[in-house]
Amino acid sequence: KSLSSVAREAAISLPDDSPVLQMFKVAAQKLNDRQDRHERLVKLSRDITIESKRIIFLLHSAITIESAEIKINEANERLQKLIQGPIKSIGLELENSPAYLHSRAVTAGFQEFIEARTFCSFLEKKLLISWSEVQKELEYVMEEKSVTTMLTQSDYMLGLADLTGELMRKAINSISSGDSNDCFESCQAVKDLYTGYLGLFSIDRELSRKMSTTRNNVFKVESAVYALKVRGGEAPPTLLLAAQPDWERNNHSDDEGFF
Amino acid sequence: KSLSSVAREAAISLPDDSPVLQMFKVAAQKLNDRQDRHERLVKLSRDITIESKRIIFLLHSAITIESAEIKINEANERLQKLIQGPIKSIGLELENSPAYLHSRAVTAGFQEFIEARTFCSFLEKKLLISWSEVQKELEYVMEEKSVTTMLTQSDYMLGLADLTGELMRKAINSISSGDSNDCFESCQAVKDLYTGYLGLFSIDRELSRKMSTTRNNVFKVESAVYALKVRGGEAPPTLLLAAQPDWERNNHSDDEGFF
Amino acid sequence: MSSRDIINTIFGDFQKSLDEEQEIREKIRNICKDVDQVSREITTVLQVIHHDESAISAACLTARELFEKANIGYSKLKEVVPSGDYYKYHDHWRYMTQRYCYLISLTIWLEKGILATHETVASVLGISAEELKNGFHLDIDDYLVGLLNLCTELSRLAVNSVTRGDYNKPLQISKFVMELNAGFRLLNLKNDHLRKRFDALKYDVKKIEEVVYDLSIRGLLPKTETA
Amino acid sequence: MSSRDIINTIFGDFQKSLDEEQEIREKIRNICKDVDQVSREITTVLQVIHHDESAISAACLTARELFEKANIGYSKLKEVVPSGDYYKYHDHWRYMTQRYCYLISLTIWLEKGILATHETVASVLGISAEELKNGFHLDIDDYLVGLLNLCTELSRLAVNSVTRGDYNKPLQISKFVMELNAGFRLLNLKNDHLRKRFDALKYDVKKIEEVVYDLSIRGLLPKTETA
Amino acid sequence: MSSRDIINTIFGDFQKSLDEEQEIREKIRNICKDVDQVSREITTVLQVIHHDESAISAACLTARELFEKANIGYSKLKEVVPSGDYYKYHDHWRYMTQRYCYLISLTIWLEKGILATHETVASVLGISAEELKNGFHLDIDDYLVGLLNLCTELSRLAVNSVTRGDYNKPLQISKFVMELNAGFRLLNLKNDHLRKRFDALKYDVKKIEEVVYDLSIRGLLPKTETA
Amino acid sequence: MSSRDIINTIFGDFQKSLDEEQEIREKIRNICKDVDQVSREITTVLQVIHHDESAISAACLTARELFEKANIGYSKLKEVVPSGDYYKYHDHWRYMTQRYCYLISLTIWLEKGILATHETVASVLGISAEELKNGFHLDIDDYLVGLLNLCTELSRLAVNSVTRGDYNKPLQISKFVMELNAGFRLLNLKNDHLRKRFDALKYDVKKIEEVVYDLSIRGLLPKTETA
Amino acid sequence: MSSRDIINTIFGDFQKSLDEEQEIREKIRNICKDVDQVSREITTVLQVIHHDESAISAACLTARELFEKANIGYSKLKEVVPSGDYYKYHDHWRYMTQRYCYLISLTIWLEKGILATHETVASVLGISAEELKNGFHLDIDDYLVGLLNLCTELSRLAVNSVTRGDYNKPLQISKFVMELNAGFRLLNLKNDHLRKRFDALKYDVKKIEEVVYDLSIRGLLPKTETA
Amino acid sequence: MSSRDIINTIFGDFQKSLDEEQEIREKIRNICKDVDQVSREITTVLQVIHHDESAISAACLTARELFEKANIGYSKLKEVVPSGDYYKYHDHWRYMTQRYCYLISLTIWLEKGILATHETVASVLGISAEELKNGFHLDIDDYLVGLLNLCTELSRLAVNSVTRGDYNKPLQISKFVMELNAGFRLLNLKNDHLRKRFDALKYDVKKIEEVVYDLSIRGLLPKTETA
Ligand SMILES: [Mn+2]
Ligand SMILES: [Mn+2]
Repeated sequence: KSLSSVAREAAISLPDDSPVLQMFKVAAQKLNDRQDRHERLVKLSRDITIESKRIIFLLHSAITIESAEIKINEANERLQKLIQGPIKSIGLELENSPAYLHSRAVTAGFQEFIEARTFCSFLEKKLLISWSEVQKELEYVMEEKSVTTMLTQSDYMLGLADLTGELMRKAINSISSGDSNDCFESCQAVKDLYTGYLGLFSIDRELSRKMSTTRNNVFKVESAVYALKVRGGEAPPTLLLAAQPDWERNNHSDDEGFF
Repeated sequence: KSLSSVAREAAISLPDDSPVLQMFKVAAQKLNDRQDRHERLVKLSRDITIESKRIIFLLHSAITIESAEIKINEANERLQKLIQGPIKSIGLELENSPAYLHSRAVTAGFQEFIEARTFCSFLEKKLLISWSEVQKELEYVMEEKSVTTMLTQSDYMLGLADLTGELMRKAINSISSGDSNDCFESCQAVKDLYTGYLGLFSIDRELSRKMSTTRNNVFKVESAVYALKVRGGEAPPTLLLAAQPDWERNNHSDDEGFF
Repeated sequence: MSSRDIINTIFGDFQKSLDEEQEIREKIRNICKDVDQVSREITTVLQVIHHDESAISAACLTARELFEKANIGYSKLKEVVPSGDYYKYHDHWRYMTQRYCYLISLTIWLEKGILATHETVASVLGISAEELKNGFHLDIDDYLVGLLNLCTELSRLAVNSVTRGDYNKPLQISKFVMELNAGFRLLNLKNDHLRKRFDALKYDVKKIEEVVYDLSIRGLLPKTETA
Repeated sequence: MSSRDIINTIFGDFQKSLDEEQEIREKIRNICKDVDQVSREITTVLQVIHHDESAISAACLTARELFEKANIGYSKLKEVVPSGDYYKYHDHWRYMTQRYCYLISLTIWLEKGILATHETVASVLGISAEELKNGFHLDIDDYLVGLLNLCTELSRLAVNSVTRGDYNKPLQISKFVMELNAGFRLLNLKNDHLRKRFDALKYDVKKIEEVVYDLSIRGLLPKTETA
Repeated sequence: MSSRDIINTIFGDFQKSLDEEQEIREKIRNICKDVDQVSREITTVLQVIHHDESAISAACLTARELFEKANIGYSKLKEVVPSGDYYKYHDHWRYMTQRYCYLISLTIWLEKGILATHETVASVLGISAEELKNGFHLDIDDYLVGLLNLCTELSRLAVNSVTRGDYNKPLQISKFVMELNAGFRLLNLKNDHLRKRFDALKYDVKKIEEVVYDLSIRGLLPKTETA
Repeated sequence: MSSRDIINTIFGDFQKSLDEEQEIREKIRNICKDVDQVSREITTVLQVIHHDESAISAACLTARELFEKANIGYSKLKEVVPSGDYYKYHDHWRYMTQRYCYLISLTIWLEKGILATHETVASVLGISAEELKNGFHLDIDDYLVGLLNLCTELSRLAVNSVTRGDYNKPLQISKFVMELNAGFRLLNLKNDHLRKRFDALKYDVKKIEEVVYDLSIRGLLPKTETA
Repeated sequence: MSSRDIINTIFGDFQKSLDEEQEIREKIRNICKDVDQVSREITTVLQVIHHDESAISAACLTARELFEKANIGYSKLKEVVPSGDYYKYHDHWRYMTQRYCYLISLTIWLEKGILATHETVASVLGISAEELKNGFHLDIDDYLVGLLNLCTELSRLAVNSVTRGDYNKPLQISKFVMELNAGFRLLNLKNDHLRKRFDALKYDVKKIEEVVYDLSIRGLLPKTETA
Repeated sequence: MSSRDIINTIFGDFQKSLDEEQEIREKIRNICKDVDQVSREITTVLQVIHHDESAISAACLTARELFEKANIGYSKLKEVVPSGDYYKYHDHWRYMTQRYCYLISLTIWLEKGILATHETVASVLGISAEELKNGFHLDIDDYLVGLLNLCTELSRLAVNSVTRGDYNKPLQISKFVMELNAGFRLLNLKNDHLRKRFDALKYDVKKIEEVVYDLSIRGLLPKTETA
């Protein structure tokens, strides 16, 4: 007698079907459903990320004030398409599932969307759009039912942290498009956001990690206003902004995230 | 005069359209095309990865020899669906593009596919399918044209390295399904593959990194045959295999890759 | 509202929600600490199965009593965790719940020799087995990890039963674990904790086979059965 | 064939292809080493523009001669790199090609004050501008990085021109770089080297603006132009 | 007593001692949480110095009031931490204490333009400056890290002061930071966190020097001083 | 005094205090180097237990002599470490002390088959077992880690005893380790190094159980005992 | 000479010296590439020991022939590496030399069952064993790492020998590795790579001990020996 | 001799050789600690050049005196480091030697405005400039890194000179650094630390050019010179 002959007997005696195997078949189905759903969400999230990035580029592409308005309108349209497209799909996908189970699948897309959405509203109205306002935009009333895509406040705050990078770019670009007022406003917004983050308590690791980028953005934007004043002979209205002084020149990566 | 007023004059004097801007618009289109293609490829690759993983699980699920045959047939069908589906799509996507430009987008899927494909052929015929044979399977003759999906030899070898993990699992599972012959064959294949990798020269970092996993798989599978002999009272036909001795018990992660 | 006011509101709101979250976490932590402690007690109580056959049923009874305590703890958790936020705080009780799944399924196996289903385990803990959008339930991954821990414990039990002179139990264990093994092989797992844990199952199966083999060659297997 | 024979064949074939690849890489490395050295020479030659206006056209001529050498080098590369494997070996010449794009576009700007197109730069190097499935071409990313390096060098030139007493060039540079800046803003970049390089463009633009401003408030701008 | 009883006694005692430690840590954590929160409030309050000159003295007053709160927190800490165990629990308050050192020295600099000594900072927190027998004190390393953080904040202030049109402050900052820099140079630091932090001071110094340079070359430096 | 003089004084004082710390660390390092070397010697001496039963008592005697040496080393440490700074420098001797706890408890187990208590181990090293006001003592955590290392060594000894033909020792080891295991189960450990180390104890337990199993199924267990 | 000429001369000289170094490195790299490739061949050849007892002596013969090749390679290395620069370029051959130490000591153990001394290994490679004035030698660290790798391979061989039914070899391996283990224990290693590698030896030892245990308890140990 | 005795002899010899190496390293470390401390002193002494023109020559004198001390330290190093082992221990003094190269070349530039050659720097340290057979020498790489550090310090000096009202020094610095820059361009560096360091030189060059620009556009350049 060998081990394998003994083992074979046990293997053969196994029932082809049994309540236990039945139970595992059900479990297999549940696990597969989860995986499939996760995968669909990851794909939607990637789509949102890419389009949001492109919207941000679009908003930066304006050189003059007139062209800016056109770009903002286009950006708003494309944001609407995102809201009515992939973001709505996420809401439908998670209609009957615990949303936090898949939060890692969608966070990248949501963060980038927030960056684009808040950037656009800032350029349009010089004001930031709040989380609850964004969340309201993600409520969908359909014939038979209504669904809300949950975008967590935490994703919103993470996206807002990245916004400081875009505002910093905007501020510095404003100088060379000759708009020192824009520059001032963006600078002040970056500073205020930074102050806001400084005061937060018991934040999680991801947000803490973004602090050092935000901090660098503050330095860059303050240097810009500084240069406008001292090298550009321009007095701040109450405050203004301008160029990268040399102590900043070694650090050229202004962006965050993957994509 | 201020810096911004000076700058504004320069900005306004910019032509709305010019050969330079025209050139950049063309460049923008090219870059977008690349990005879009890359994104489509990533999605196809993810699909391939998941389905390949599932095929591998399917092949492991057989307990008896009879059920094994059924599973192998199903696996072969599903592999064919992959070949005629997403893998073909990759070939079409890259029909007119330099394939290596996007190799990072598809490598994960290809490696997992190779793992599934070679595992299936080993279970079916006790033989490995070679790179050129697999590559031949990815030639598509259509009405108007014929297209080949390029799967690099390097991706093939990376997938083959992962195969040692599946063979090791198979070997150990074979013992408890009472098939000591299967166990022997899988063990010998793992050893031969390991010897093959040991002899390779000037391999890249990714393959080197897989060596330590492969090495562990050899240890595990050799321990299994050892146990079959010394604890299972079974003499190897020419060679045989059986259980994880205790010196292995702390290291339970047998898998590689992400998914 | 000025831009600065809006920013202040945004951060104020966020801080408020952070504070609330912290408070919830604190509550969860405190509940879990107690419930976890109970699980350690049960683990200790059930250790007796490895060296004293006769004490098993008493141990099961004690375990059952302690499950009641755990049940109360889980009902507190249910109250504290906001509906819909189950997976936000999952990490707090994940590991502990896996241990309960193991302990409950072990107890039930000792009592009746059968597999405790997902629903059964959940009901012992007093929570739902179904994964809904809202509500507190027993995650399927946690249930499955619990079963894998059960298999490991049973392989140890097979060894110790023989030492104790009980040549019957290994065979019973063998059949039970083999069926579970067949079941697990039907699952498609991704590369997470569950997968790692599953990868070790084959070694438990092996060990049990070896014990059965050892009994078999020595003619120590109970007669009615032919393993 | 036995399973072992097949495995041996698989590894033998792979080793052969590894050896071939190594050989190709060795050849590429040797060619690139020479071509790269030429690029450093050109860089040095063109340094003169920062402190000697009168030597510029001579420097351009020398650069042109050296581009011929580079052209020959690239034609060797084209021969050595298997058709279709351009991006497999891209890293070997990526950085060097970016430098050539910068050097060629700088030379052409110095000669004629215009932007060297992708096609022009590619033709100076004797390679294709189009990205086909097969063949050796000038990658668009590399071309664009070259242009960004050009902008950085021009911002430095604006500064040094003023030191030299040439108040005309900064304005010319300003217009040129502003247009490039507008062009770059039309692109959607992903988070790669090109994006990082682009992020620094705004500082070059800034610097140039400051120089023009400095000239402007001192009335040093050439009269025919109103910046 | 049986050997099992002995073990029970031994381990029972351990549990008591482990529990005591846990309890102390819990108390420390709770106190630190509150004190840390106050430090964040102060940080936020003092941010105003970067955009509103006129609000500075009010901010200092608020900071002073909040330091009182912190002082109370530290006195609680002193009570809770057993004599002799300062370094056992140091990590709980290390980072927070460094922030207080920075905040206090910044406030004092804003108020009087002088360096807050080790003793001064310690007394604001209500703790000892000297590492007496087992007492709760202000670790020198933490104090020094606080000073280095102060320098970074001052370099930022130098930039923002200029933007506000205050050309005097950069000079004041320059003098202060240069002296601190000279002081740090006297230290023979080992290769630890403090050394790395000090190595970064040169960037602050350079930034401040360039601000003063910008003012100087444009004749914007206040007359009475020649840097 | 000028502000520069003040800074010089302040920083001069710091240097003094930094130097003192450096000096203490240097002394500690030197003492620990020697004491650590002794621990390696003892480890080597005690290796003999795995292949020569008869040499065990001689090995214990040698170990005892070497513990004397260690004792002297620890008394030097006590002198050097300032009262209240035990935890400031703990890392220097933590790992080494854990090894001593293991070696001493192993020796005592070999000599008398009993568990060395915290007090006993501490007294062999000539230090206090209690964490008194600021004194140099034997940290409980280090003692417990030492016991866990002892279990690992005993599981190896169980294996090698059988090879040597000694079928009695595994049973003795089994009883001892099971009791220790039960003792550890009483502890409510937090999630730290000790907890992780304890979690690994189950592998030692399993190994020992399997050795006893192997003896049992072959009828090699000493008769008087029933495991 | 103008200051520019001086700089040209100085830097021209540097270039010469940099070029020389580059050339030496290139030569070393090329030699090492070949010698390394031979080592991989030998590694592959010796793999046969794990599944074919009868092929071992033939494998040793082949290995010996290939060592001759390596010997020639090392003699080339000796020529190329300037006296005194051994450690400047050590990294080029360090890892490869460790592999040779392992391969040579494995071959000699297979042939004669004895330990290849430092001198023997060095002489097979045709280099000096002593670190003479500036010569090319076999670094002790590399030799020792080679021995540790040998132990790992032998522990694998012990397992595979048993599978093959050879119950004698594990005992031989056990004796050999235990002696090596005792030897290593004599060393007072500093906290470097070698120490870490040695710390892993205990896993090999344990593995071998368990193999011998498995044989022993099943009465499979050859009679003449009692381990 | 038994095989165990042989191993004891072999490993005993190893221990001797390991001990010797440890001892040498200890000596080197101690010497380097002192010499490094001197280098920090010199750095501090030379800081005065940034804010006090008149103190420069006195600072140079002090630096010279301290170089004598360093010279003595290096002569001790030469004695301690065995011939042929220069590169074995290079890392111990590499970073410190680079700092000396920077300090010496800065001093000489301040004294005479010329570049300190490799030989000069080496002779100040009392070591050979050439990499002779096994001798202790000044590695070229270290010398060159020192020069690059010099350029960074000079760019800072250019800024601070202007603040001090010295409009002459920036021009002198500009000429000197441009020549060095041209010299470095002649080198064909491989992709190592030196290359990276050189790549950063462009930032210093740019800074200096901008200082000269600032002077130029304001008509502050000394008349006799045209940059
Ligand atoms: Mn962004
Ligand atoms: Mn796999």
